[in-house]
Amino acid sequence: MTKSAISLTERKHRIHKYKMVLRKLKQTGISLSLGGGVILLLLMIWEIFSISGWVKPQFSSSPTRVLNKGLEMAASGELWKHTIASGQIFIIGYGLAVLVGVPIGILLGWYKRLNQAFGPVVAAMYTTPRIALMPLFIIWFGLGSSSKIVLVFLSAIFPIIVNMVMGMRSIDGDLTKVAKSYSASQRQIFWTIALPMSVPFLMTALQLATGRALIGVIGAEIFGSKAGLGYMIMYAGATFQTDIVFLGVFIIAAFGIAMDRFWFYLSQRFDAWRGND
Amino acid sequence: MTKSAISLTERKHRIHKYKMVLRKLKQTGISLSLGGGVILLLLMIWEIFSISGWVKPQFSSSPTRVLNKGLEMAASGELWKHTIASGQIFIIGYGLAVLVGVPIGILLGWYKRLNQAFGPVVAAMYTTPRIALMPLFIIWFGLGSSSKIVLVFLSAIFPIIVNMVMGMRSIDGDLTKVAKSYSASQRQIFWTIALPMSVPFLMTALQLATGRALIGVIGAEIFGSKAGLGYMIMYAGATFQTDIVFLGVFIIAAFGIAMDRFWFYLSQRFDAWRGND
Amino acid sequence: SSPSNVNGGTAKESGNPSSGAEQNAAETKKLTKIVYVQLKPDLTDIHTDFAKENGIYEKHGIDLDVIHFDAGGPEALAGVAGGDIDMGNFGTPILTGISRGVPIKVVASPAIRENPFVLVGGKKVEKVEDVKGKVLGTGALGGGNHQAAKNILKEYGVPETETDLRPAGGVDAYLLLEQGVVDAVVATEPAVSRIEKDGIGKTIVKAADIEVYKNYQHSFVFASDELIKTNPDAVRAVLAGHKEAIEYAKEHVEELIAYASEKLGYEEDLVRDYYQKIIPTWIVDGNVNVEGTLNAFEILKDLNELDKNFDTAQENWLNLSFLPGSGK
Amino acid sequence: MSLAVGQAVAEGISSNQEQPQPKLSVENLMISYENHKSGETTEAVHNVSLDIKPGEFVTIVGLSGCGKSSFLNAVAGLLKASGGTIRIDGKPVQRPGPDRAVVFQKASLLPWRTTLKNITYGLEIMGIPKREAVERARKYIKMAKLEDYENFYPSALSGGMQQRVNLARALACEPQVLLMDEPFSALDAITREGLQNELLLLWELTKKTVLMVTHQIDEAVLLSDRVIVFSPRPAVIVKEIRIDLPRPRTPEVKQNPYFDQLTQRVWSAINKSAGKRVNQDYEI
Amino acid sequence: MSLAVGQAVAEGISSNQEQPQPKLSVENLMISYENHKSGETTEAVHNVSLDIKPGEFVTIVGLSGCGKSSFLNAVAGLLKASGGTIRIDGKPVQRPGPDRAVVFQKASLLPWRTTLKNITYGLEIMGIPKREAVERARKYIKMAKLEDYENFYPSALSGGMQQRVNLARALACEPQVLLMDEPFSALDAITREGLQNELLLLWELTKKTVLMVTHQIDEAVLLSDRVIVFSPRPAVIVKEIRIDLPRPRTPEVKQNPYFDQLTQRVWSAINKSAGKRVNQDYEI
Ligand SMILES: Nc1ncnc2c1ncn2[C@@H]1O[C@H](COP(=O)(O)OP(=O)(O)OP(=O)(O)O)[C@@H](O)[C@H]1O
Ligand SMILES: Nc1ncnc2c1ncn2[C@@H]1O[C@H](COP(=O)(O)OP(=O)(O)OP(=O)(O)O)[C@@H](O)[C@H]1O
Ligand SMILES: [Mg+2]
Ligand SMILES: [Mg+2]
Repeated sequence: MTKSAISLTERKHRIHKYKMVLRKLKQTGISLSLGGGVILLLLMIWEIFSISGWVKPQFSSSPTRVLNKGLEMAASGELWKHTIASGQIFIIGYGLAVLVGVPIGILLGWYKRLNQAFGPVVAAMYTTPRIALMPLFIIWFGLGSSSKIVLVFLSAIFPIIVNMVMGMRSIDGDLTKVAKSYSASQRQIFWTIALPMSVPFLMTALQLATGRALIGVIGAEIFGSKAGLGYMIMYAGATFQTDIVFLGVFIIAAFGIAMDRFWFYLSQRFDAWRGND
Repeated sequence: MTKSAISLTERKHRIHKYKMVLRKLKQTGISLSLGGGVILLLLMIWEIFSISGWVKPQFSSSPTRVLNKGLEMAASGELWKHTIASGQIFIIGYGLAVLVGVPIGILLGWYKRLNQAFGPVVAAMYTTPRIALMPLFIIWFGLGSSSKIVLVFLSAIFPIIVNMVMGMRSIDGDLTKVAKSYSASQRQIFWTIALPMSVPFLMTALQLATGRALIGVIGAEIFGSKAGLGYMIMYAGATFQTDIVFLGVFIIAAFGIAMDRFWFYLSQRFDAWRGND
Repeated sequence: SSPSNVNGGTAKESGNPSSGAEQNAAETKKLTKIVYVQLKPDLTDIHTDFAKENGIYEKHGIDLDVIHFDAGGPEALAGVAGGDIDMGNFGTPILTGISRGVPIKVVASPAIRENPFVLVGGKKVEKVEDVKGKVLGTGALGGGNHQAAKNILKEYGVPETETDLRPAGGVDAYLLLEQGVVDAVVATEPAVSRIEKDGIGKTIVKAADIEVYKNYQHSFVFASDELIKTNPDAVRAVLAGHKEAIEYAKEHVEELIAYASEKLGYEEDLVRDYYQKIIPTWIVDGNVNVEGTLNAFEILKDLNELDKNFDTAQENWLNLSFLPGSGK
Repeated sequence: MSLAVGQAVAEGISSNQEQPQPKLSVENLMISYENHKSGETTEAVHNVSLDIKPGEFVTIVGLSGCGKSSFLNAVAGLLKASGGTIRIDGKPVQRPGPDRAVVFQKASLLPWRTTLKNITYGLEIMGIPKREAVERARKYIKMAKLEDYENFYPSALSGGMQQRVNLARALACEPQVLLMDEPFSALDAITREGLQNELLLLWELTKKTVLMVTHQIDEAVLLSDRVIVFSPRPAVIVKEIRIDLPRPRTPEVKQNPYFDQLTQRVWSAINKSAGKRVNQDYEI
Repeated sequence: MSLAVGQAVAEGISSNQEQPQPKLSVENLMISYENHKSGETTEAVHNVSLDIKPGEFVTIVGLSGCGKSSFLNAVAGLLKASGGTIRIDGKPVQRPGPDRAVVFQKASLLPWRTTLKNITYGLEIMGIPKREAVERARKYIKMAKLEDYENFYPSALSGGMQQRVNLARALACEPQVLLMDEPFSALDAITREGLQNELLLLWELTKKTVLMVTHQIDEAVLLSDRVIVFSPRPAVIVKEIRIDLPRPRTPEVKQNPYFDQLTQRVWSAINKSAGKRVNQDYEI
């Protein structure tokens, strides 16, 4: 191996790396521009409708009006107040839902008897209209953030449980057999086989739960709040400030999109082993 | 093969069939009694709490009170009126969500570019607080059943889309290769490979969507209703008739449990090929 | 409810400063924090916020923590049951709640106590009878708006079943009518004025004018039994604050108009018109129309919204001993 | 045998036939895999050309991992070649077609279909009426000795049975070109010989064009007209051996001393090509 | 050879050894599968008893679908027998244990783990420190000639490579009893012989107890001390053939005429047992 030979290999390798990075950038670029393009298009149609006067701005707003309002409220710091308030509720409620929901889902999916015993209760709970129980939550958990966190938690936990149950139930018997043959404990089987296999289910769970939790935050803040995006939306709705309503909706949606893409790319990463096509 | 030999085989076969039926019955019995047992236990704890006076009945009701109320309202026919009204909204909204959501989810999961283009819009929509947009729905779709159906539809469609996208994305490459090797069209690949493989995802989707749709029905009936379980619950809630609130919740939950078990057994049926352990 | 809860339990001495404005006051005087509930922000009680921001309640040693329940009265009363809410003001759900055992008492009237609802007809509705076979939009299910609609129909002999009576939740009456979602709507000020100004519809009948509502009180100020028991002085202080708030608002009408139109997003002219009409009718002393309230109980009973067994004896629902001027 | 010795002269690197048109013609085929993450490429097949006449039975042998499956998959149209062309009847093909059917190295059965329904799968896709499909499938089920397992799901079949279903599935399509990737590897000697025999009979009858991968040299010699020896990765053709044993063949042909001679020839070709990889320790 | 002939007398249905304690002892094993839907049962193994001494190398041969894998899985503790007992060192076992490791018939690799991480899998489960695990794994990676593919995911490996990873995974655990289900079936002759040789060396060194299923009779004879012939389903032992070729063995033993003789003996035992199933058409 002469010096030039090494440098040749290295050069080749580097060139390839550059190519890869470029390709990845291109892919991401296409992806972003496609997704962004569609959204931009929708926003443009909306703007045109509102400029044309076909719809009244006091209840349809328009993207530019929303943007202006957003800048104004961001400058005054009000927007951050609401965003931070909601963010806290979201993070705690969602985090708890993941921490509690994933193990519950796994247990119910893993042990048939447990599912038979508690499946119906879970089903009863996830079909129960939370909104009807809000008075109870308020009585039990007060008007502070606890009752809001509970609502967010309950909104987010069920897609997690249901998806994880199904994920556990569709695990490949062959691979569990491999694990068992090395006398893996249930715990080890779970970590080395069940969890990696149920990644698509987990991803779906986390994705759906994000959406549910966000909606839960808004729903919760209708009750006795003094800050938060839900409060902002509701207050604005009650006082005909449609721009602010849509500003709130936009912020939530933007966050939702960001989270969705995050889970999407994450699940793609976990799927690296699936090979190239 | 003498006559007795045949009848021996047949007898054996029959005995086995009986055994099977018995075993199935036993299994179902265990399953039902476990699930029912847990629920009964919870109801009993509730009853005891309420009899003991630790909680005030005006907000907590009690199972027997709910039962009495239920019998009373069933006798007067009022209960059926509400149940039927809600049932119609549910069936139409849920049905539409399945009919529209499954294909959309499949398309987005199947064609990467479509997902890149419309994934963000879908994400934006499923994180958007529907409740904030209800005034818009009412203005667009009126106070009749359309706006309710739209709300139920929108509540139910997103878990379906998200699950189906993930289902499509986790399809086994080997089997698609088999289908392709017989020059199966995309359509054929979908029907013969993608759909059977994504059954667990579809089941989860349908299961979650049931829950969402039921909650959507209740949420929708707050607006512009004259009947329906949501109407009943809301009206009762507003006038502190907690027994009726819980009666409504019970009916919804019972239906939710029934649907959940239905999807559970259906998914088990589809999994027959997974073998016995 | 545990006393360690920030909002929890009854009113308590709050030495800990919560926000900038109150901090200054806290230095001079210990404020009693009162969690006070109202429904969605509205012209009918925005003057409370206005007064609060101008330090009226602090003068009385009260840190008035106003929270809004867009969702309606029942959840707010659940807050009382949970021990989080000390006082508040809104409509008849207070009476319904009391009848079903929510531990509160009526302690005063807010500035406006009449039935504020108005039946407004669109293009095709000239008189009450015209709503037959048409869509009549109302407010939240079980709310005062819905009740008013039912009673108006009753008064004019239109069976409920012959109209399409539909609760439209929080959707603006103006929009409902303008967009043709409904043919008639039960609305409050200032939406009624706006509707008439823009020629979208006209007043058909005011609920306050119909027979059942002639002698009637719709809105109340309540205090929780817990607060009444543990800190009656605080109730007294709040009601004194209310009185002064109304007086302050009367004296600073232009500022109030600017404040309200900014907070609520109405045009100033509309707000001015409204206040010019309404301020003269404001009740300053907080007195309760007992007879009118008993009538309200009856109406609720007729609508099947009240517990049939409820005894409307005054001690079961009323405590006027905290009103400014009434002796201890 | 004089016949055998005479024919042996014809052996060597692919002599240009004056035959009209090959059924399958592969020209300068290149296959390489790219690892999207590390960016490294693995070259599997390097510049391979191969013509197969209509009705010819060709076998590929070579070391594990040398590129046989890759080659077969490319011919099947399941893998995009990075260079070269594949022609069927002179027409370039890039995608799978009903003219070809593949017996996969992994059984790759549809787990939710029973044996019968797995075997009718290809026929279903081709739009053949159900009755006819079932009839045809039954024929091959019988051939694969799976009559008793028609209604078993793959998870209840033994490894060898699964492989037989895989084989029957492809045969049932009765394609013009049959591509088989180690179709008998999981079978015991008796079942294997039975199926080899059936395949021989079928082939004599229908004169399909067959391209097969196998590790069993005697199998290659018994069945084929030509044995192609691939080098270790990246695969190039290192040797072509014409198998001019008389047709129709029966397993008895193995007693023919020329059979052993041919086997030896294939063996030494593989050995030679593998030389660079074989460890000194166990030179054979 | 006189030696060979002399030894041959010892052959026959399992002679009662006076050996102290078998490493693995199977007594009256019954295995049947039940189809929960149709309610039919498939009996796979019928009353099989088998003792294996410590350090013995035993091979099972039999027709496809006869019950070999079922038997192996039961011994591994992965399948609940419907009757009989399995003992390791005299103690009954019902579940898998670290004393046994299985080379599966299907490679069954964890698709999200690279070659290296698949091979360390068993070690990880056993709680062996990472460094040591990797070191051990590398040893077997080298043996399986997979050095260049350490970081490949299974989907990027050829069929034969996957099988070698499967083999290396079990070997890396260095279990007392090694259970192998057709470990070399997807390998070409050269790779196979290389691995057979490695296995022989390993076995001579460590004297593991080995139970292997194979379809290659020469492989069975080359490697084992005893060859067990299973009947078609439900499997019963129809013959046990003691392979008394001298140890240590090298592939050269195949040149020994006694090797052929043994092979023939196994062959005819299988043939005889299969008789009832083999079609007249291709009697061999
Ligand atoms: N899970 C199962 N359910 C029902 N039957 C099964 C199951 N697994 C195996 N069988 C049946 O048991 C019999 C023996 O299968 P087994 O896998 O043990 O065969 P084998 O000897 O390993 O065959 P091969 O050489 O083809 O791998 C077969 O008839 C098979 O159909
Ligand atoms: N999807 C893939 N990505 C990357 N490399 C691959 C992929 N598939 C195969 N390879 C590599 O290509 C080479 C050839 O593989 P191929 O499957 O064609 O071998 P083979 O000759 O069929 O081997 P075997 O006899 O073991 O089946 C191997 O080195 C393998 O690692
Ligand atoms: Mg291969
Ligand atoms: Mg087997």
